[in-house]
Amino acid sequence: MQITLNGEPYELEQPLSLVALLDKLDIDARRVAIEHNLTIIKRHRFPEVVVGDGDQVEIVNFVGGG
Amino acid sequence: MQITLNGEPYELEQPLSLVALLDKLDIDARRVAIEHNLTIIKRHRFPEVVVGDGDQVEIVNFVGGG
Amino acid sequence: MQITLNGEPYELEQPLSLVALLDKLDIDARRVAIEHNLTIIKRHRFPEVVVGDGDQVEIVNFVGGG
Amino acid sequence: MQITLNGEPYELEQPLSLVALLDKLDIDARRVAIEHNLTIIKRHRFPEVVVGDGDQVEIVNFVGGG
Amino acid sequence: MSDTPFVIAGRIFQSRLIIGTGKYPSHALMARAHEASGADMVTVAVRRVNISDRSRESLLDYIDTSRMFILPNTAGCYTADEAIRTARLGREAGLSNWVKLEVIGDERTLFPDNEALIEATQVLVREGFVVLPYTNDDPIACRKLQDAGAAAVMPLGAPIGSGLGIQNPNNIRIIRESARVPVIVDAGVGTASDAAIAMELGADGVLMNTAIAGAEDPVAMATAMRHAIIGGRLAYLSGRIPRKMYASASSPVEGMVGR
Amino acid sequence: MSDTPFVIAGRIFQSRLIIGTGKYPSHALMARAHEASGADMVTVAVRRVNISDRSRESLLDYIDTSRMFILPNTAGCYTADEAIRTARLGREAGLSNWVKLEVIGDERTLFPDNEALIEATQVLVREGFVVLPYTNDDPIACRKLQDAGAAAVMPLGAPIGSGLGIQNPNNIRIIRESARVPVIVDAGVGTASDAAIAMELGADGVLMNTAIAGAEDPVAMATAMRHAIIGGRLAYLSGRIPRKMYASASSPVEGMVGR
Amino acid sequence: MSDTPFVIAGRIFQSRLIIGTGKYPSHALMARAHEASGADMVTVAVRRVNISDRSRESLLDYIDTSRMFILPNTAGCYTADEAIRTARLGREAGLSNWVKLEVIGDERTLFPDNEALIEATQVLVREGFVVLPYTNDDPIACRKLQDAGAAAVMPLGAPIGSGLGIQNPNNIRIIRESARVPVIVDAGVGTASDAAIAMELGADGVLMNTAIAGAEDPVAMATAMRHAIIGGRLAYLSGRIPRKMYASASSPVEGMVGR
Amino acid sequence: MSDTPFVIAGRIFQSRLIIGTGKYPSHALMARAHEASGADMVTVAVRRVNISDRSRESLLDYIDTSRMFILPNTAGCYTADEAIRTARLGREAGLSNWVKLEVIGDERTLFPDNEALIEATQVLVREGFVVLPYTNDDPIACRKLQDAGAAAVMPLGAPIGSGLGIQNPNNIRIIRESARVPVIVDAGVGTASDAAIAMELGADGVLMNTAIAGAEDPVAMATAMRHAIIGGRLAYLSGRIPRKMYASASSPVEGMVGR
Repeated sequence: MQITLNGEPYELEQPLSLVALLDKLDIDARRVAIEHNLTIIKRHRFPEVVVGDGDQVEIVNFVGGG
Repeated sequence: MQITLNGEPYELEQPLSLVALLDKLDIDARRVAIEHNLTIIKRHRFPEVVVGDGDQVEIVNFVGGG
Repeated sequence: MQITLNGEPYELEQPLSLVALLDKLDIDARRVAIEHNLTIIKRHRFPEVVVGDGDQVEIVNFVGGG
Repeated sequence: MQITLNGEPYELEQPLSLVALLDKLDIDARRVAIEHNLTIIKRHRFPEVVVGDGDQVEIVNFVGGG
Repeated sequence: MSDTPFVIAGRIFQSRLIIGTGKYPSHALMARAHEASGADMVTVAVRRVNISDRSRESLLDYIDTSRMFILPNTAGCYTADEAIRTARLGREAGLSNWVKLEVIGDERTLFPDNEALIEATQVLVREGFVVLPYTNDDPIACRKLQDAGAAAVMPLGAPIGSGLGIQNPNNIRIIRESARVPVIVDAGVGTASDAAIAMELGADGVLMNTAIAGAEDPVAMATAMRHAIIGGRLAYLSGRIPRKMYASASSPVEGMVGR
Repeated sequence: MSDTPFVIAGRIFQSRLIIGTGKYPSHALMARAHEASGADMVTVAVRRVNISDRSRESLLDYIDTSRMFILPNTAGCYTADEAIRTARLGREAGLSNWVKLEVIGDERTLFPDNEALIEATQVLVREGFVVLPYTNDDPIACRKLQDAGAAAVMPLGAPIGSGLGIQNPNNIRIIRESARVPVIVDAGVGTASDAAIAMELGADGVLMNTAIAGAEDPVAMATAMRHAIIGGRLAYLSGRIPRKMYASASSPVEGMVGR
Repeated sequence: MSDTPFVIAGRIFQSRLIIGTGKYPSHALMARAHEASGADMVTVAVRRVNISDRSRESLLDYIDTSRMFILPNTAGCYTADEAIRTARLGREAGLSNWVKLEVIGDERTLFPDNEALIEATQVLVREGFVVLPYTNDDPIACRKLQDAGAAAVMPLGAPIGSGLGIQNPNNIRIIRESARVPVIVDAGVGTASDAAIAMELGADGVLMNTAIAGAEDPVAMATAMRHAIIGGRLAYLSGRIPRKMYASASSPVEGMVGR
Repeated sequence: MSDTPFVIAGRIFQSRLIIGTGKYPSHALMARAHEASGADMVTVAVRRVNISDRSRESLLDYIDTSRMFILPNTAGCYTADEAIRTARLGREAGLSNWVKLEVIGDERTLFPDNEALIEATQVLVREGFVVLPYTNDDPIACRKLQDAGAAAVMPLGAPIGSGLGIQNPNNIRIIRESARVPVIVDAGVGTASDAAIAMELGADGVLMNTAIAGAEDPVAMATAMRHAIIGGRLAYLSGRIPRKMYASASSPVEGMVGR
């Protein structure tokens, strides 16, 4: 199955919770915000929200800016 | 009967065409534009458009401006 | 006898040393500079230099300036 | 014999009047000013003033400037 | 030096100077200033006829409409609706469908309300008006006015009547670089050099009223402005020398006597 | 508006623009720029005749001396003696006793050495010269030059050839207020508005070379400068409007429709 | 001299200097510049996590969030929707509901699209955001943003990263006079005096990034800016002397020796 | 950022700000302003003791001479002789051989008479004085003063007490580039940013009196100036960003959400 992650196609063996996805991606959950199919997901809901085939996921964090 | 002419109350004995009104006011029709009850009246229609009791008439012309 | 003190005529009973003059004027010697007949007098010579009739004396100090 | 003409050495067979010199140099006398041994020579004296060995001659004219 | 003609909405103007008709000591003096300025377009305001006092002579008696194009404005309007209504009346009172569109946003600065201005521009363009909007020196607002169909954009140089000159030359330059319609600096000019600077920045024209009407000698100032506009435009086209931090001699450095 | 004539040492000039003859792409182009500028005084440098190469045509072949007054300069001189010597040669080469006096103090800025300048002015005035000294924008130096007999004072606007424009307008204004002789802004002008600003400050004239000769189109820039000088002068005489921090409407505030 | 505290949306800031986190040679150098600046609010951008390369260390590792308040921005957004979406993500990524709202209207100038900016401000304010919009120096746009609920208005001094300084001081002054919320000059500062000038015009604060991050020595420039902001603010509060056209002696004129 | 110490004639000063003692509402307020400024050198004038009224307290009672170096001036002198005479008296009244040398050329502008100034400098240097001459922004005059032995050159930024700020930044920059002695901008500063600009141009120090003494709150303005001098100096040393005509983003352009 395939999702769109930050605008790029990304392969998954099976559906994953956001926590699991972040874990797989080695991303610290406390530093990011996630949009799942255009809906922003509160951090406390990362364990329960599951990403499946065709989903769009945006994972953002803070970078240097003015 | 009374009309509102350029924002001020104005007395008329009887209904008048715009041409007659301008004539009465000693105003050169070629130099003004007229709004009758919020509708702009083309100059060629001044003879046929009649002003009656309670009507609102705006008669404007050009003055110095920047 | 009369001297010119800071541009103004000034009466003296008799010749005076600069020290005596400053004393008479109630001026602290440590804070002023003195020009006697266009010659600047070092402070240590105030006791020995005597002001006589017709002499010109300038006594200056520091005032606010930019 | 040699003169210094505008700062450069210049050979002459024999002494020449300024008129002759200008002629030899193909210079229009009406357009230049001449300094002969640091003395400015009026134009009317060009025929009589003679340049000899070791003399310094400056011939100047107008050029573009601001 | 051949310049491109000054064209707005297909109409060619001989002068790049557009002037007003307000605040002159007298109509007669205004007429002489107009003559001296060389302008062939003047702005006028649309106001109620004074019913009680008909004595006052008409402004138009003092404008040679055979050579002067009349540009009615919507000065004093604070909403799109007011401006649209005034523009329509101006079209009837005059003989053209042109309008200098003003929608004021603030009484003290007389700066434009760009949102309302864009909205009014869209409406009037649809009605067939040739719209020349007075705006501020905002390149984005100018682009939107252009997209809304404005025949030209007229950014201000400084507040109306302030005489402060071009406050933000960089913005005028940027607006000129990106605009596809004529750019006319409207308002803020105080003296001749201000007008020249506007033209040197690339403005296609300058519109002014107070600088001339309010001068001690309006006729002389009108003449001054005529020259400043021509001079500034030519300087813009001539390719000025670059600015240098140090000097460079204008006379030859060689050939000095006695060296 | 009647202006006082532009008079230096009793001689009346039609134009308040004085231009140079240096750095033009060609003599022919220079002649056309001179024509376009309207100037009736031009500056020239005094240099050694090129002995080795007589081919070069003479500058004077391209100056209509019937309408152009020739003002020899002492450009490039770094001492009073050099300048005096050059001035004397210039007098012989030309037909007048006028000189644009330059005594340069520094190669990079070409700023004047005022001490030497004043000294040379005194000597040359005694010799009957009409001296127009190029100085900096120092009111005290200008007063001393005037006291030394200078026929005019010519403060710089910016370094020669820099095109930076008037760097210190306040000084030019002050010099004009206190001088009894004509004040001619010499050097620093880069474009038309710079010249207009100089005139608006009260300068009696402006002298420039590089701004015209170095422009991509010298003839067009010469025309631009002619207009800028006239416009700036008229603006100075016209009594400009005061600068205001806020706006003041140029159209009537009463008589609005629907109020 | 006791100053009023610098308060935005009820939050007190110790420093009137707000700085960015972009374009530094290294995170370590940024941290030292932040320390030197004395600022207690920094802006950050919201961007996609780099999935392929997880090596890059996190910006937040170099910001002492115990003393620095984090202000996420919507830089790079060209529509109200993009900006709103980015603001919401920033709120989740961070710990506050503050946003520096940018809706860019043009790539070359990075000037704001005020219409879209006002619209986005209304939406975000309704959602409980504390909105600090980056706008241009238009008093009318600033008033509308304030009316839309902006917690402060942030007019630009010059284009982002241009270092041109305050291009239109008069507008900043006018905005400050009429605004009821803090006015923060955002963008355009190039050096210390630019920041001082902004404060002397009455700005409540200044936001900058490139002027510090892009300097040869960011830490030293950050220190310079800290002093400039304090100095400029104090000068604004101190009641500066009026400008005079002429001199007035600072030493007594009487009591001269030998007169 | 380590700066070179501020050294004049071998003496190190902690502050690059030098301030005056004239025109304060009271001696007590002056003392507090001095304290706030951080300056360690103050200028004083030399005047006749008031014989008739001995009540007036002495200026020196309000200057902590343990930390403040006293610099007597020759303000008000119009000839070299007057200035030399006053300098000699100042040396006797004080404890040092330093003098701020002024030879005024004109009452209205208080601009220097450079010829007389150079002459007086030569005489006083021969007599062992450390001479700090107040001059105008003329690089040539500054070079001559340096050659005459001046320990520093002090070009004016604008007329004394005018508060106009640096009128000709280009000249100050040029003077700094060519001088081998410290360059101290003396006179003309009106507010903090003026002082910062002077330092950013490369000035080694700034001398001011009226800007502080004449402010509504001299103590606050003195503090403002202390910060402005430090900030301006650091900015000069930090390598400011270049000025650009257009914007350059300070946040990354890639990584936008939803693109």
